Amino acid sequence: MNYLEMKNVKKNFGDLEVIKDISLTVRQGEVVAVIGPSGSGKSTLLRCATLLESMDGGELSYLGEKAVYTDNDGKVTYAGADELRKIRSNFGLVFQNFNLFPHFSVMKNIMDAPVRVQKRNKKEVYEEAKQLLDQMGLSDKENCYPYQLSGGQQQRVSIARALALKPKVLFFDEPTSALDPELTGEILKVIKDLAARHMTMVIVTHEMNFARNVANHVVFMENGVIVEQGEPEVLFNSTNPRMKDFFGKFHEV
Amino acid sequence: MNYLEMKNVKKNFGDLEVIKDISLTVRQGEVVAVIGPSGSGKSTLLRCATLLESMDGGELSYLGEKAVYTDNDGKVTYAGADELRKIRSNFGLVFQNFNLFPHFSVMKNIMDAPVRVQKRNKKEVYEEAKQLLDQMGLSDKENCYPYQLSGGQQQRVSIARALALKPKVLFFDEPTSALDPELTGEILKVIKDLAARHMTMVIVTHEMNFARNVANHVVFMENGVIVEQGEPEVLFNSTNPRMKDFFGKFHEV
Amino acid sequence: MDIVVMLAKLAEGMAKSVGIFGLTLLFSLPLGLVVTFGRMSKNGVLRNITKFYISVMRGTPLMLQLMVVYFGPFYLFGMKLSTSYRFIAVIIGFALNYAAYFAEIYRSGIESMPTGQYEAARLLGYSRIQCFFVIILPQVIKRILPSVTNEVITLVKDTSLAFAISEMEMFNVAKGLAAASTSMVPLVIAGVFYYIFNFLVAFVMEFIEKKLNYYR
Amino acid sequence: MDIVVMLAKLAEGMAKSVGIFGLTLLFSLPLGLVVTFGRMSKNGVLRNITKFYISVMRGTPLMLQLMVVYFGPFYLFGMKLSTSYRFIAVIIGFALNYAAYFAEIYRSGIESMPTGQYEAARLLGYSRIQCFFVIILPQVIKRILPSVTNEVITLVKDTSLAFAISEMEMFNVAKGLAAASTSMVPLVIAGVFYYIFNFLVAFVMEFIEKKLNYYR
Amino acid sequence: GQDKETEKAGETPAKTEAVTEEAKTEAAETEKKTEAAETEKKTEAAETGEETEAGTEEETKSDKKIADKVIAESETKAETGAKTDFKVDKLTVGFDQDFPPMGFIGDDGEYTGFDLELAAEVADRLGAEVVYQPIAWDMKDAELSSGNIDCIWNGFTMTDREDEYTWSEPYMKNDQVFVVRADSGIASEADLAGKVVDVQTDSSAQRALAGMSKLTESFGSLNPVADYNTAFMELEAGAVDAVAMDSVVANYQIEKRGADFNVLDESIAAEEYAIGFKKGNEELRDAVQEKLDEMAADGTLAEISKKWFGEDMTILGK
Ligand SMILES: Nc1ncnc2c1ncn2[C@@H]1O[C@H](COP(=O)(O)OP(=O)(O)OP(=O)(O)O)[C@@H](O)[C@H]1O
Ligand SMILES: Nc1ncnc2c1ncn2[C@@H]1O[C@H](COP(=O)(O)OP(=O)(O)OP(=O)(O)O)[C@@H](O)[C@H]1O
Ligand SMILES: [Mg+2]
Ligand SMILES: [Mg+2]
Repeated sequence: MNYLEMKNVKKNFGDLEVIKDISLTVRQGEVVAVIGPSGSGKSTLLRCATLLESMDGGELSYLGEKAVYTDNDGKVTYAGADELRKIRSNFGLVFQNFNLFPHFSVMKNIMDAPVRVQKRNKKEVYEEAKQLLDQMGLSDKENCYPYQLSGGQQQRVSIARALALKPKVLFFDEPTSALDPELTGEILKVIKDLAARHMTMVIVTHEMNFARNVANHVVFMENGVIVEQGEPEVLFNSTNPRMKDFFGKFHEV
Repeated sequence: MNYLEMKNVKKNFGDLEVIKDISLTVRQGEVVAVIGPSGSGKSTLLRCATLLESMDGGELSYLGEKAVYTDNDGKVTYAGADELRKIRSNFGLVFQNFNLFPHFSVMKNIMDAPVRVQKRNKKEVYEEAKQLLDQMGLSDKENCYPYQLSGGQQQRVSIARALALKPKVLFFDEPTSALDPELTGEILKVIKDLAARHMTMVIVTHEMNFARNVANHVVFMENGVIVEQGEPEVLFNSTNPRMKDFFGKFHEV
Repeated sequence: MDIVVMLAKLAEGMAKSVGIFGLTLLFSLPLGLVVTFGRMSKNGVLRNITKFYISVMRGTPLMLQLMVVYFGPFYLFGMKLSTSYRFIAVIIGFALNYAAYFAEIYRSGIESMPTGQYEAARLLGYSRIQCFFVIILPQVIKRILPSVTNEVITLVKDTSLAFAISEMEMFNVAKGLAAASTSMVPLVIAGVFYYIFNFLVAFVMEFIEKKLNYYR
Repeated sequence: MDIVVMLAKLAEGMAKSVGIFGLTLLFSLPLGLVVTFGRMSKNGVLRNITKFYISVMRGTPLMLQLMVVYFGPFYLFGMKLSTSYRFIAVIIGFALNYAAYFAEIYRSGIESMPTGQYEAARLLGYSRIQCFFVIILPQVIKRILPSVTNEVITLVKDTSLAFAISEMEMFNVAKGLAAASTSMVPLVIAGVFYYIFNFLVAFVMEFIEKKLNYYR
Repeated sequence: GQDKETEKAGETPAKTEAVTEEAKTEAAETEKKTEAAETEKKTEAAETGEETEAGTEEETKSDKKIADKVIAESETKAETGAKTDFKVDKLTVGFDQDFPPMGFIGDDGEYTGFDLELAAEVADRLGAEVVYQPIAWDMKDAELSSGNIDCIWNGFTMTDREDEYTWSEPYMKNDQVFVVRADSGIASEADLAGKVVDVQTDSSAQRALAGMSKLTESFGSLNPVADYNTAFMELEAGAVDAVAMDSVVANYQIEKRGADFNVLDESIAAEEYAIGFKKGNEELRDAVQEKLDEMAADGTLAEISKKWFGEDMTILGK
């Protein structure tokens, strides 16, 4: 089943066309890695998919339900507020700089949205949250505040927070780029675990090796278009000169 | 001639003995590199030598003139204010983070101290400053303000500022660690040039290759003592296990 | 005049001053929030009106504002005033004035919040109102507390301005006592009272600041 | 009352207010620097005295301070006052009060300066005094300008407090006119005057801020 | 009169209330009204805790007396024949608290003073509660016309202000005089040339001086000040050379301060004190005037005057 479908998505910032006609499908259980040079529009694509940025054209749907569509006149229509709310519950996003709520304890960060927004039973949510923290190796941190955690621990809490809402698709925007190499490993391991549990994920990353090892599908973007996409092995051995150049740079560092 | 002589220098911060009985001699025209792990007391040694930090014991002299000495009772005595002022004019220090005066133009940064402090002729100083800027490859920046320069350019201005006072000894405390690799190259080249002109220099650095290639004398510090010192080739091939360990780490990175 | 009588009188004035202080905070703190909403509204007319309101409140002396609030209803609309209106006018005048100051403080706090917090809240499904009151406001309060403290301490002294419309707060009482006893002692005692009042307020604010230090 | 007469009278008051404003700045800005030196002095006694001075100036109403400055010399020391002393007392009171505020602003600015600037200056041979006036102070001024602007704008309105010792500045004139003409027009005009005055001051301060933006 | 009664019961802070004509003629009605007044008094007493049961009782009696007297008078006085009774619950007296001995803070911390004591006695006889409202003197017109106070009773000069207020009969004579320090060597108005003179803003002295441009032009300067206390402090401290003010107040201040001040013999203006009511508020004026006359007749006025000034300085009924 197609969990996420984007069709002919366009996004401009003023005169700057940042996303030019991109189509992308993510199926259930798939792990998609989005790579590409800086400024190519990866983050913007993710922000359009998560409805943080309004689109200037194209279609966006989750599990077959249309969140955005464009009619023949080019008029972009968003679904109603109620429908959007429902659609939003289908996905979660893990930010590059975590964006935990600093005034909430770790536990409250995870529990607040399920309880307050989804109006779920507090006790039940608590049990699940404990399990999630366990899974993230943070069982002893439930009463800590974010400032008391290392960057890697904060990122794991933010993953747990997103998972607590039981999203169908989880997006990551460079989840490790605010971390030093040691902490990076922690997060990549967590994402690998999630992949093993068949979580559907879209990951923007600069970690080529990780993309290669974990993703089922890799998308290479440049200047607002998808240059090439496919299985990792195919892509990483592409003969496209632009891509060879790109990978070359990474090997150098 | 001994430009700098430190004998049995001691420095504590509260209970922490940061410098324990260090003696070091720098001869005219010599380039000394000070290396060692973080926290070993390299910066503190430099700050003692440049009178930024008061010493708790030992002797310090420039060109045979005593700035600090300790009598048999362990009482540390500093030279009088006038004498210290004279001694201070013997050395300059280039800071890790430049410490340029942001409200002065590049030219004023260089000229102000010679004119205001040394009361030298303005025109003459201007000519010399122009020459220094030329030498640093910054002839077109004389009217810029520090914020308009890159880190490497700022560091070169700060070197020129120190040189404008015609010091006998120039100290550097990790002059490149606030710079990215590309800019680091610029500064190391400038220091190499100075070495070629037989400038007497003491350089705290983490750039092992640079220490090896430019210094006549390398000092390896750890825990507030000099573990070993000598010619670079001797030192870098030392059999001391601690040093082997240290160099090993650097090769890894 | 007996010093005890003097102190008792001043204490009465002090009570009035404390009343003005407390009621002003009670009304201006929430009112300031409303003004901030106006100031940050997407509606240009509303935004400009609040902007003007704030600039007038901050650009003219509070004493003048008090007089306008007090006598305005009569001079402008011919309304009869009642005795109890004097104190009400003081509170209205102070609350309107301080709301403007607090509004600007709130705004600076809200604008200093990283957008990431809003975006995270949106992603997690919080409604706009939930997001503001649950996620943003508590953090804003912590951020603006030092500025609020400054303003609150200024308010302690500003209560003395109520004497411009003959409210019998401490400063006015001290003046009257000075006249009756033909000495400066009441003024000096009033000064000490203000000083202590301020000290207590600073102490309380510091306590609140410490309380909020459970997170960073 | 003729509006022209009214305006002429108010303009006179305005001139007085502007005079108080200008002279207060003239004296309090340097005086504040001296107070800062005391506040940051290594001498504990001096430091504590200045600390207390600052807290009293900031902790008690300016109106009270004005009265003490005006009548204090006579009632406390039996000194005979001269007529011209009223205005002098206003200026002394304002300057002493504002010096305390400016001192704290200076101090925050000086303390925010990175030690590297001092160390670089020391290495280059600047004397302590040269270092402070040539290297540190110019940078401090830029840093504190926004806070100074706030304080200066407060001063515009605070000039109205001079009426506490019957100085005929604008607010007092407006009150008198309002009483004589039994209307609120003079008060409103005074409000407009203050508003414009403030506007001009804000404009000038912004200009200075821009001027200092040649470096960062 | 139905709605009027309910208004009273609702405790609206009404100050003056005209009562319908039928009410005045019948004794039974008067009885009822005093009862109403009594219950109201009680509720107010409960609020302020100032008045005792006994006091209320007495007031009720005096209220009856008023009613009787009004009836008697309404027969004799032709011009006021139409309205004879008038009910006051509360008499709010506006005064300048920096103006001893007319109104100021007494040694016990309560407001006191000659005028305030008079006002209290009058209110007492009217069966009304007296409320002392200190005001900023230069705001007295606004306070009066906006209804915050019922009258200005504070050594308030009637002379030259006749048309601006509804006045009671003048009850006291006063001169506007110059007060100087005894050691200043100033003995006459001529000596004031080049000197600095204080005058209270919006005071009658200021008014009087405004018409004497020849004299004022000879001064070094004429300083308006906000209150007499400031003026006296300035005089004492030497900041000014003379204060133009009411002789009644000047004499009291001189005695109280025990300082060496002189009052110049030449008076600026002779004038009379009276009670100022809002223009057109004749009902209240009449009610107050009546009680004052009564007090003049039974010697209360002279008694109070002696208490404050050592002699009877009042002129009412003489
Ligand atoms: N809010 C915005 N307003 C204007 N331009 C924007 C905005 N956000 C992004 N851009 C521009 O859009 C382009 C794509 O930005 P985007 O952040 O999507 O790139 P990216 O691929 O995520 O890069 P990186 O790897 O550096 O994160 C860039 O040129 C950027 O400057
Ligand atoms: N001002 C100070 N007060 C207290 N301790 C200090 C101070 N300055 C330095 N130290 C301590 O002295 C020790 C040596 O510090 P120093 O900065 O000299 O090391 P370093 O060799 O320069 O290290 P790095 O390579 O990280 O710069 C450290 O343990 C440091 O924490
Ligand atoms: Mg990005
Ligand atoms: Mg160091």
